[in-house]
Amino acid sequence: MTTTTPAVSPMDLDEKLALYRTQLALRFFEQRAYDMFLENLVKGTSHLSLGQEAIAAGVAAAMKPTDWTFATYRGHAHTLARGVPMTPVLAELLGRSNGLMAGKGGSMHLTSVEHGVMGSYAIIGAHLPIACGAAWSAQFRGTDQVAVCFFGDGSTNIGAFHEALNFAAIWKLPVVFVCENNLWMEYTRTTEVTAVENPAADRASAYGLESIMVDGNDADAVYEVAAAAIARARAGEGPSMIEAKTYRHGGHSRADPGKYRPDSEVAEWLAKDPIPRYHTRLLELGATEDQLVEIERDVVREVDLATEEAKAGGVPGEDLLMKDVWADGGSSWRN
Amino acid sequence: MTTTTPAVSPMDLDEKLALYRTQLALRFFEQRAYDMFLENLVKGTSHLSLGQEAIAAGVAAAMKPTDWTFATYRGHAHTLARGVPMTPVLAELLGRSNGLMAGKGGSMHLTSVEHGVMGSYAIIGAHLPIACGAAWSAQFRGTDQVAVCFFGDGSTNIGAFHEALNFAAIWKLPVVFVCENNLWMEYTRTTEVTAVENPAADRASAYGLESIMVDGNDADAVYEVAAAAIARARAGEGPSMIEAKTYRHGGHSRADPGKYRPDSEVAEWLAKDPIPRYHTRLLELGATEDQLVEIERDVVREVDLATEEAKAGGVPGEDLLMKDVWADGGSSWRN
Amino acid sequence: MAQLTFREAIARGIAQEMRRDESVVFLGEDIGAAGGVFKGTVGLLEEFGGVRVRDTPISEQAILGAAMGAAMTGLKPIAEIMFADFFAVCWDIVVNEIAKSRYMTNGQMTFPLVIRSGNGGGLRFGAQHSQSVENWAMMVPGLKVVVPSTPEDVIGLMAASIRDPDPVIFLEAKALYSTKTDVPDGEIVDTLGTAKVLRSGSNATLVALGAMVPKALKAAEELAGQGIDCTVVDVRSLVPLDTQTLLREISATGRLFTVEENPRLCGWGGELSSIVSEEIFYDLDGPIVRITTPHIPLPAADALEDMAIPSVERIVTTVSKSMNS
Amino acid sequence: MAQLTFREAIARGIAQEMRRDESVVFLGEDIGAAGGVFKGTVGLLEEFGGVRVRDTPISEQAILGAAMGAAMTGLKPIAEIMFADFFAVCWDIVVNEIAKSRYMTNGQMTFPLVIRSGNGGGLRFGAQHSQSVENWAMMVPGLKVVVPSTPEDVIGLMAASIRDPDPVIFLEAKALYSTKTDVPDGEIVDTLGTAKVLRSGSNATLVALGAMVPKALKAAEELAGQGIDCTVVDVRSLVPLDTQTLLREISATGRLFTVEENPRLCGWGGELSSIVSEEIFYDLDGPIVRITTPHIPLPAADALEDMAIPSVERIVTTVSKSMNS
Ligand SMILES: Cc1ncc(C[n+]2csc(CCOP(=O)(O)OP(=O)(O)O)c2C)c(N)n1
Ligand SMILES: Cc1ncc(C[n+]2csc(CCOP(=O)(O)OP(=O)(O)O)c2C)c(N)n1
Ligand SMILES: [Mg+2]
Ligand SMILES: [Mg+2]
Repeated sequence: MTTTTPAVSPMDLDEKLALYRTQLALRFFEQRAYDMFLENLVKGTSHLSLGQEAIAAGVAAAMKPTDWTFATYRGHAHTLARGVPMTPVLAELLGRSNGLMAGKGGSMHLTSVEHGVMGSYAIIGAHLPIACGAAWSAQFRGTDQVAVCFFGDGSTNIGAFHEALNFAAIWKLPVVFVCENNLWMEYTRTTEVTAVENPAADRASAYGLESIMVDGNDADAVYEVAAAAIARARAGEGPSMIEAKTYRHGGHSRADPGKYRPDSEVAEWLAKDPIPRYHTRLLELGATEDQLVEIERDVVREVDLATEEAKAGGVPGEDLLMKDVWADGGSSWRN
Repeated sequence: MTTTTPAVSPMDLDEKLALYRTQLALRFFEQRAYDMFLENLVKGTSHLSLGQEAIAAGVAAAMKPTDWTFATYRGHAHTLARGVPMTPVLAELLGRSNGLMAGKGGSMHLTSVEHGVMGSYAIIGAHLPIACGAAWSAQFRGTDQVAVCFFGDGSTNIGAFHEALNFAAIWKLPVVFVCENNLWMEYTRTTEVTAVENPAADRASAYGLESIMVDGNDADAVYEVAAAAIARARAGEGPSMIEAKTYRHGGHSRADPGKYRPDSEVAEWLAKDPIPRYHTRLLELGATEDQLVEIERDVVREVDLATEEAKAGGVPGEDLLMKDVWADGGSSWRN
Repeated sequence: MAQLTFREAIARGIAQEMRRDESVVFLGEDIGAAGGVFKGTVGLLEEFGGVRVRDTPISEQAILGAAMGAAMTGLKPIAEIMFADFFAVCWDIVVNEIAKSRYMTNGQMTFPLVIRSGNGGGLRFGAQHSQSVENWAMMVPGLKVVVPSTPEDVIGLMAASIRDPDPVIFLEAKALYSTKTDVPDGEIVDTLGTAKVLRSGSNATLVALGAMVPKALKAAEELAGQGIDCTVVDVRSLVPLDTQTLLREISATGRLFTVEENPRLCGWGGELSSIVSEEIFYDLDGPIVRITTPHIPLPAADALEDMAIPSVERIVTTVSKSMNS
Repeated sequence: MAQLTFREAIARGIAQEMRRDESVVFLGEDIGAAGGVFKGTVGLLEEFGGVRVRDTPISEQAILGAAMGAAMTGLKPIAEIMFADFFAVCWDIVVNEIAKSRYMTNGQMTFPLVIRSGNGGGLRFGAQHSQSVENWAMMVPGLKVVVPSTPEDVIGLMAASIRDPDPVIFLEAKALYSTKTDVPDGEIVDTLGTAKVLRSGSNATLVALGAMVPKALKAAEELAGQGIDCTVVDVRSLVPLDTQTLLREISATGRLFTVEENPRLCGWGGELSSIVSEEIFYDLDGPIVRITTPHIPLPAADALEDMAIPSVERIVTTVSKSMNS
């Protein structure tokens, strides 16, 4: 396990408080989304990142507003962490016309170009090469933008992973790949179907990359490796691949109780929950209980408000159905 | 560069003479095929292995008749090396009804199930997972068959390569992957678009495999690493990946003069031509000039005969056109 | 007789054939211990063990490549592609390798394999997990394409597909997984390439597939109330296509309406329409009308998805409008 | 005016647009120094340099993923997929990602990109390098599909495709690469979604695409000799489909014959047939007949390939037989 020395200055307490707030926001938002699923308000499927918040939050903290995020179907956290407001995200899960994509994308495809969230992709592996394309465009146009691409441990065995990593390396693209290794695919343990122990890090050398592993339940540690990798990318030094070890507290998707996992494993990881851990650290660093309670209250208020606003959204109609297949705004395939 | 100690006994002189004969047969056959292309008798495309014969010949010598070969569009050599007679192969290139597949496959798809040649595949990468499937079947049925899968250096950057290697490793399949690194894709140098120097060997560790490199212009060396890898596969010890360095004397396909390659590089590799080299070695080992000349004459006779027989083949007719889309022998899509 | 859901019928069909034939093996993602993401394969690992029922990595090309290589060397693999949309990541193995290799080798190889997959919409999964891809497969010479619409058909057509020596794409309408009907006990084996006439009428013929079949039946009932008497045919198998039954039933009424879940362009209904207007043109009494999902990606929101996929109401309105014009 | 081959027209069309718009970039395998395996891109690297014209590894998913990511962030990429058969290895990026993302994001993203590819048979390349895949693309909502049949159309439609804000699949018939015609000097820009009436007749309308267009024209000449006077329409663009022109021309003669290089099932001709028999049924005077490659993989041998792909002779025989029956 190699870790690189970050070329970045560490966060000050205010920044860390903000990072705490982000993690809490992701947590509370998804807990609410889960409750609303139980009330049958969230339709279709959804995939929660409960337990994995430190990664989305830590990486986002290291990004500039002009940088790009490429997320997966498990993308609520990555979307919110970039500053996308809660209301349209929640409304999208409810299938309302005030949703982030007016209900047309759903939970698995959250996108907010305005915030640099360049899509959430639900076919394993596809967005890795797509992130390369955005990075190529930044390189070509000479901007300093960096593309950050999140994916899971199980996604390292699909062909597109391999093509994208090689491609990014040879073109020295400003892209940072972040593997969130939560040990499980859907219901299968990734090590059971993967030839190496660390599915991303142990393969970095196949692309001439350094092997970078980080504790994905420590937002500061994530921030540091991400900031270093992003700085390298911005400086024209090419791609990095980070493997962040973590765990999802719940099942794979909304309907999955996750019972295939040993109780002891779940317990072990619940004990490593990134949020209480960060809470403790902040107190050690001199934050006050009051400060933290206030943040918590503030987040709850935000989630409550989003809930109300999302629920108030209308049902999308036929105008939306037939809109925006094409750039002319319409859907006609004929002249 | 790691080479493994072969668990196999070295070849005696007779076996080496046979290996020489195979290399010569591949060489003369393809030279004839090229002549016939110039005469406009070979239609469509074809891809010659001139200069690479030591690999096909050396690996085939290490295989049992019941083992399986999976080849590429550059598969004349691999097909003939398994004992498929020249006439049907040449007739296939001519598009005649006495062709190996009655003209329906062509140069890029040589197949002779009877000889364990389980197809030649013209879409880069596809046959790697397919070879895994044959190996799985051998494992499942408890036979000792091994699947050997050839591919080029440029083919290591496609997704299917990655999926197949991981799959073979986790299921411990009896499959041997042989990368013929002839330095070039079609007209692009592989190292220019590949993140590592040795496109197969440097990636072996990503699949928990040993890195094996061999001089692909030395049939004995190829034989030895192949025999060792095949023995491991047969013993249930799982897959191997061999990278054999070599060079194609001609262009990528029949119409390509290969002018993009520096003269010095071509000259360097012509000097390493596996056939004169093996010729010298045999003399050193006590073979006589007469023996070698006789082998050469014999091969020429075989090629001449195949030429006559292939040319004598008929033009395939509509019965063949509409045959064998389905297992019932027909092509009807309707009842 | 037992009540069986569509999803339970999958496992029963596979189990029936795995019991019968040792060379039938099954591979895919999360099909073993988890019993499949749609719970269509529950109990198979337990009964047949981890050697015959094998979980794979997320490597669809490897899954289908393995199935193909195994099929050409004597096994009869069943491979699962979890959602039919994912065919796109392994399409080469399907269309360029599996479909063509028998022909290219002049019959030297045979590919007795089944690729089963959850197909189509209705579950609000959005554009990448809801599309209906039957026509992707129908378009490719060398593939058989089977789409059952009832639990009993699932078993019988699954058995027929597994026993068939050719590669079969077996598409399971996700919208039907929870439907439940009585299914006879004992072995069920059906025949590929046979359409089923589910209802006989004299005014128009509705031809439907998969999840559209129950909707077409319901629509026919409503149309009967309006005095429009419809034949309903369940295609069941796109390749081989039972043109005998289809042309006979269409000739008989003189009017054809197709009900297709797929987006419009190049759907099976277009193919059927072209066969009809080539072969029984003079039997037609009026336009051939296709009722399809519009030519758009499927939206995720429940309200939008319901508007997109043909509904009973849309079928009724379209047919009655066209019959009365 | 200059004589130009189809393959030269490719490079001229691309160069015309790269000169005009700095954001047009071009990537693919062997497109740079080698000038493309079909020599369709000769001179582009020299003129535009290695930053805008870039050779890639054999990684089709990476090629199209890169094109997509670049398009969504402001570039206008042209990507080459060397042979259209290879779409199968990167089909997910095309159908699930590029085609759907604008819709799924409710219009937040735009994908001004062109994927060009050598399509179809005639060169004896065998089943994995010869298929005609226009219908694979036509079937997918969100893709435009363009198939030129002359050097001039190559330039004009290439320009229109590059300027179009939507993703365009641009299919170049390999069989036409060597054809040569006069082409006007100066900028040529055509319009997507416009079919061309190449010949006006009164008895029947032949509708053809790509490499089938010159064959349909030749056949029409021969048929004229037999007293059958045919209209010939070059579709040119499958999506958008110029149904105005097509329906008008088919109505006018009352008879439709499609000439399709693709294997039969679910071809564009089936779609067109279904549109015709839905919308102008009462204008038809007889069966709609489709002339296609049989529903088989393409064989390699010259004799077999010539039998498989529609020939002038087969077009003539089919039309005259049907018109005289
Ligand atoms: C190509 C493809 N195959 C299969 C799936 C179904 N699928 C969705 S998520 C998932 C597991 C992914 O595991 P991992 O990459 O570890 O991500 P995680 O869900 O743990 O975040 C699978 C198999 C898919 N979406 N795409
Ligand atoms: C998926 C796919 N992409 C591109 C091609 C076109 N192509 C055929 S051979 C070749 C070069 C292959 O290079 P390498 O793997 O080194 O094999 P070699 O030809 O040198 O034996 C390419 C790009 C193809 N057949 N399939
Ligand atoms: Mg995971
Ligand atoms: Mg090579």
